[in-house]
Amino acid sequence: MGTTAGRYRVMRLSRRFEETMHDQFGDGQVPGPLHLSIGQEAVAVGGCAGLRTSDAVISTHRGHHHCLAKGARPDRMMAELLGRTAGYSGGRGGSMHISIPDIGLIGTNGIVGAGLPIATGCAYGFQAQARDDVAVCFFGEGATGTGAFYEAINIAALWKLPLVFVCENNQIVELTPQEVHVAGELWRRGESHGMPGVRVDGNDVDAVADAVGAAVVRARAGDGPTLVEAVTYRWFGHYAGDRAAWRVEEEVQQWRERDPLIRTRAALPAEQADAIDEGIEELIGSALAFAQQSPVAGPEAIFPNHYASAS
Amino acid sequence: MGTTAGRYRVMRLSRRFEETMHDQFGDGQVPGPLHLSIGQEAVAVGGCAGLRTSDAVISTHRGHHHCLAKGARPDRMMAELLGRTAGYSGGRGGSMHISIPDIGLIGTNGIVGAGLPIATGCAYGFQAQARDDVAVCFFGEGATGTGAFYEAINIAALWKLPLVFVCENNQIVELTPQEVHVAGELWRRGESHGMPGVRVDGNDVDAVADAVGAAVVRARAGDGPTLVEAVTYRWFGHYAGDRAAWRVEEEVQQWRERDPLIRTRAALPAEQADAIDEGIEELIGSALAFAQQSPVAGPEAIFPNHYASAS
Amino acid sequence: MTTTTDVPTRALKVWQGINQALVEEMERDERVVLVGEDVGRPGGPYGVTRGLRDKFGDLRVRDTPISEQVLVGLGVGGAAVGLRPVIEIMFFDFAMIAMDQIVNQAAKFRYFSGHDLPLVIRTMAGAGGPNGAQHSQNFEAWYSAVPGLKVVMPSQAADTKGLLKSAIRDDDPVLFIETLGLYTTRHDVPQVDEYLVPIGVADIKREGSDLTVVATGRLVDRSLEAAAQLAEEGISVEVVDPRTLQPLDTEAITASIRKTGRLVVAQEATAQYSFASEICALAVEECLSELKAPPVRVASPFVNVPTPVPLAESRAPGVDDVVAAIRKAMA
Amino acid sequence: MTTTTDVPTRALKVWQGINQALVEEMERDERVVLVGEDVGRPGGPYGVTRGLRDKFGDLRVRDTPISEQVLVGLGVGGAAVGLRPVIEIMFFDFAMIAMDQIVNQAAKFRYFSGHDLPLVIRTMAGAGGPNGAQHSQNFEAWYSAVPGLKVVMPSQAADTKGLLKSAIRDDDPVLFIETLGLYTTRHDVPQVDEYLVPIGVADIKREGSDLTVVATGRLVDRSLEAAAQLAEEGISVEVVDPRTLQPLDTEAITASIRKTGRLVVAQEATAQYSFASEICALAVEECLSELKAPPVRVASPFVNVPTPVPLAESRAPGVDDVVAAIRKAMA
Ligand SMILES: Cc1ncc(C[n+]2csc(CCOP(=O)(O)OP(=O)(O)O)c2C)c(N)n1
Ligand SMILES: Cc1ncc(C[n+]2csc(CCOP(=O)(O)OP(=O)(O)O)c2C)c(N)n1
Ligand SMILES: [Mg+2]
Ligand SMILES: [Mg+2]
Repeated sequence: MGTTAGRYRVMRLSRRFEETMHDQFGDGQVPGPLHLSIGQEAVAVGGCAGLRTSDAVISTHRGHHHCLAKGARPDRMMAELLGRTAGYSGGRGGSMHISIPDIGLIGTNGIVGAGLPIATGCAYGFQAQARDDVAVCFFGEGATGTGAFYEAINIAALWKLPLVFVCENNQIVELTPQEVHVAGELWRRGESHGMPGVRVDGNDVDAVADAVGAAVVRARAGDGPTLVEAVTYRWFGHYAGDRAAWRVEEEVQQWRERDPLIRTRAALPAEQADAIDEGIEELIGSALAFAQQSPVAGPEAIFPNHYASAS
Repeated sequence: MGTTAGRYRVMRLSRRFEETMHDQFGDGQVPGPLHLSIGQEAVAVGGCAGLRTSDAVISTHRGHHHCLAKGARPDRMMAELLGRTAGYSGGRGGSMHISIPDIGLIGTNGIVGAGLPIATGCAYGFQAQARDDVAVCFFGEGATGTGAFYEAINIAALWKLPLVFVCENNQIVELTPQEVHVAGELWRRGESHGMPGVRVDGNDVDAVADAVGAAVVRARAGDGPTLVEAVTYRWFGHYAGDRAAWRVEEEVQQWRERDPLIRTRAALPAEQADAIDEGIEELIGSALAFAQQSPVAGPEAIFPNHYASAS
Repeated sequence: MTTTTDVPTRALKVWQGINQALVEEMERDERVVLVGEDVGRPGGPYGVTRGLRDKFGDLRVRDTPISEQVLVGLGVGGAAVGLRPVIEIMFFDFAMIAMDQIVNQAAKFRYFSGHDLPLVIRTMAGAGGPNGAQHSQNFEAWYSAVPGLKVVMPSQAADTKGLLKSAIRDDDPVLFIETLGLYTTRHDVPQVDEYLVPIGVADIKREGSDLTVVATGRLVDRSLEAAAQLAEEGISVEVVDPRTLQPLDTEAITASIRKTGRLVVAQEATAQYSFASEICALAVEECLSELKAPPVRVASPFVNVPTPVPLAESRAPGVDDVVAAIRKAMA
Repeated sequence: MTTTTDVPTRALKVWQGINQALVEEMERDERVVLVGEDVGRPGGPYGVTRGLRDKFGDLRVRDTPISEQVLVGLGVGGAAVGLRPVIEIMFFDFAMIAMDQIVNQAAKFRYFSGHDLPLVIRTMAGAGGPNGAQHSQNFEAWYSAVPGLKVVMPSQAADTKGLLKSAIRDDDPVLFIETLGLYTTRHDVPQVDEYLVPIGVADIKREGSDLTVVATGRLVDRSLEAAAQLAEEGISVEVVDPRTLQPLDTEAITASIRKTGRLVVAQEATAQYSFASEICALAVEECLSELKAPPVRVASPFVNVPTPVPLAESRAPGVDDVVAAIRKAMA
């Protein structure tokens, strides 16, 4: 994803993936919660631009874009969201429990803040095994209310862990605005721990890629963690079905105009962009077909995979 | 405790209280753990100098000095530490569980970091009741490893709570030095939340009183919380009985020379200081006698006070 | 059975019972405050607290950051200085994050200080929505094992309202477990000025003579339905709702078991190391000679809660499971 | 009974068994790391991990800040990327602070990913020092109710060593509960190259025919002593140590209960909603017709653990309490 085309491609994939799932949700086909990241794609795609498969990404309850940017298969993701046996968790987990360690996608998570200790563990694991891999931890600004965040930055700074903290500030925390949750400036919260911090435009995929990329290089070199605040906006409600009626429509409209996809697309020759879009439509179409052809997970799907021996 | 004499008196009381308990420990008379704060008295005494009874103090596992500075009776404290029924908890709690809400001493605590959420609650309680009381939360630098600390400063800053955070940095955390625990500079950890921070010489009772006092005035006026780092030193091991053999003797010696009591005593006319010392000896003597005359708490002491109805 | 025959009643959804209790107690006593994530402006993720912020202002109905440890700390410290806080932990699963504050701080406060700690922690347990393995768990037995804590887990709307009011008036910390799967279920609620249900008292929801079902949460209504079905076959089932798990009304429960000689325990939690285990232990310790058949636990299988509602519902015990257990115990 | 007759043994203190297991496994497999508060330079607050940092360096034996949530997270994340971490939570009580990481993260990892999570969380439970109400609790039943987690609670030194080695080799998260009150107790430990005790298998510590005592932690040795005393009166007591609480060896336990027809469960935890409840429930569900008398729970009273050692010891059940319970069940 070093090229503009590559970045646009994954953003477009994420966008169309979620729009498709949103439609499916409307049709009653998504048996779990659906937290849309539409509008925030640049954070995930820019954040993963400098990563390789063996690096780790730790995601949140709102994580489709992170998963796809780290290389998850859209067909199996769709199957999971639609509750099908071909899904990454056999259809029983839904979007908050996607975990694909083989591609370095440690997991989405239903517990706000819980990814931060785990990310610290991944980074420690790399360090202890003398691997030059890096962990990138995505989290919302709401997660900065949890103590886990600070325990993580303190240890990461102390141990110079290969870890990049990417705070995806979409300015909304479930049903209340950021102001209810965050005192002061987020990007500065590592400073007093001796950790560099930076704020970037989270709707500019190249800016995110540059900032996180530099932090990744630094981390890989053994120079420790960085905190990146990417400022963006959530277009939809907390979950599909939440109308977020309390929001000011003009604000939403302003941010829609700052759509990260439009920007990036504009930097491409129109033909190339069209070709990408077409390719994505095909991919989405066949992914949906794959998912829909997979059987709905039945009651027996809840039993396996509790213990190694019984798996 | 606005005067030098008053401050010296309480520091002396705390010092002699602990020395006496340390002797009793040596004689096998203290049936619980004993975490000595000797060398750190100025933090507690300076920290409580601007407080009134209705203000709240939240303490730690190492809290004798906080308790005495907030007005706890040395005789009942001793009784508690000696496991006697006249103790504040009937002799069953020991020094990590002293809680005297009537004088605003909310409690010492066996769980590192656990006082911080409670202190936030006290401050919220004052605010919600429109009382102009203030909470002062003492905690060790070790507690800055816990997430609870940051949850607390975030909410305190957001809500402008009447709360002063006093980090008693004695440079040692149980059995490992501060460097194992703290990345960067402690006093700056509130900055990014918009909270003022200040570092003071924790062995200078007037400096502590000035810094915390200013923060208390600010908090009482409704202008929100402050973080104060008071740099001091723990003369003894983690608990009585721990020889702390791994410490560099010269370092301990240097700090003993910076004894906060010597400084403050030197600022008093010798006669006045001698008179204070004598008064304290008497107080300690009668407190010990009081404690020793109280019956040892027997097995039945463990039963009361679990529920209101059964108390 | 709570006799409500003389009093006018109104059918309320369980969530409405909660909302009414909060409004009434906050009107009665200004020391009562409500603190939690999204409880204020949004009125709670399931709308349970709607209207409260407008009524009582944002100092008494307070939206917090995602800081569960401090959330409970706000209750502990607030109660220590004179408030009577009601703290909402959105999902019961999240209470784990604040467990030190609940178990080591709130529950032990009186033991050391001798002082009241009037604190209610409300939370929402169990499956019932497409929330998945980290938002649907039933760990009521954990908290019921803690000296100093009271644990209330009502099922029907009237009990929910009356017990929440009692919990708010109680001088000890009370964990008040609401059942998500019941929020929109309706039951009759007496319309009296002061409808209080005492903590620590079980309720016989249906009298019977052949077998006792002790049930909690969603399994109360399901057990009542099972009892109704089996009545047609001439099997007389008594349904006991303990309503409070700590302190447990052991007398009412053992009296029923002694009377019927047969026991089924029905709950949404998994069976091992659970509420149902405790009731079985009580039965065998206290009523061995009266037991005519082995007790049967009706519980969820020992697996995680899946996200899709149909799967989650297939995991939770239903009316049929209760019926089958009763038949087994009657055999 | 583990037959150790053919193998040379050495009397080791329980803590030495732990230390040996750690050394052996860290020598065998360099993916094994030890992480915790004061585990390194100081060798642990009770000296259990002494010598390890010098042997294995400070990347593999790592002192951490007081950050229990991240501590367990280091284990979860570390295991997810190839380590086999052993995490030390100093006192069992502190595990509450990390409970979300244990229950919602570690225990559910395989359920969603299908991947191994070889993680051991070692901790120290119970009274035994002057540590008080927040450092002495026995909440093993809580964790035993969690699908995806294994819970091991050994008593004697040999089991402790052999089970810790097995736990480290296990591909699931294991909560390994050590008993503070046993650290300096000596037992014979077989001196063989690979001394492994399997997880999930109970051990008959003493055979008998009149009554079964199922005991954990400090109550194992105390029950053995009670059994020895009563043997002089002709009462033949069988002592079963489950060693693992999840998965529980229900077959071994019910077989013993069926054989003797009488049951005492002895533990340091309080009785309600505990391990003992589960064993009583198992007994009545599976062995009702064989039960000759009501089972008796020997447990601590439902009160906090006081700080002074004599009071804490008066609270914990002793040999006399086990003897009295056996007599009661034999009456
Ligand atoms: C510990 C915890 N508390 C509360 C919740 C409920 N909850 C789910 S998402 C959410 C808001 C998260 O906001 P943010 O971190 O900003 O992420 P965003 O939804 O904006 O992407 C909350 C409060 C939770 N899942 N976990
Ligand atoms: C949550 C928790 N983790 C670990 C401990 C064990 N412990 C007791 S005191 C202590 C060190 C505290 O250091 P600091 O906060 O600097 O206070 P000091 O002892 O120096 O006064 C530790 C780790 C504890 N009591 N609580
Ligand atoms: Mg957000
Ligand atoms: Mg310290």
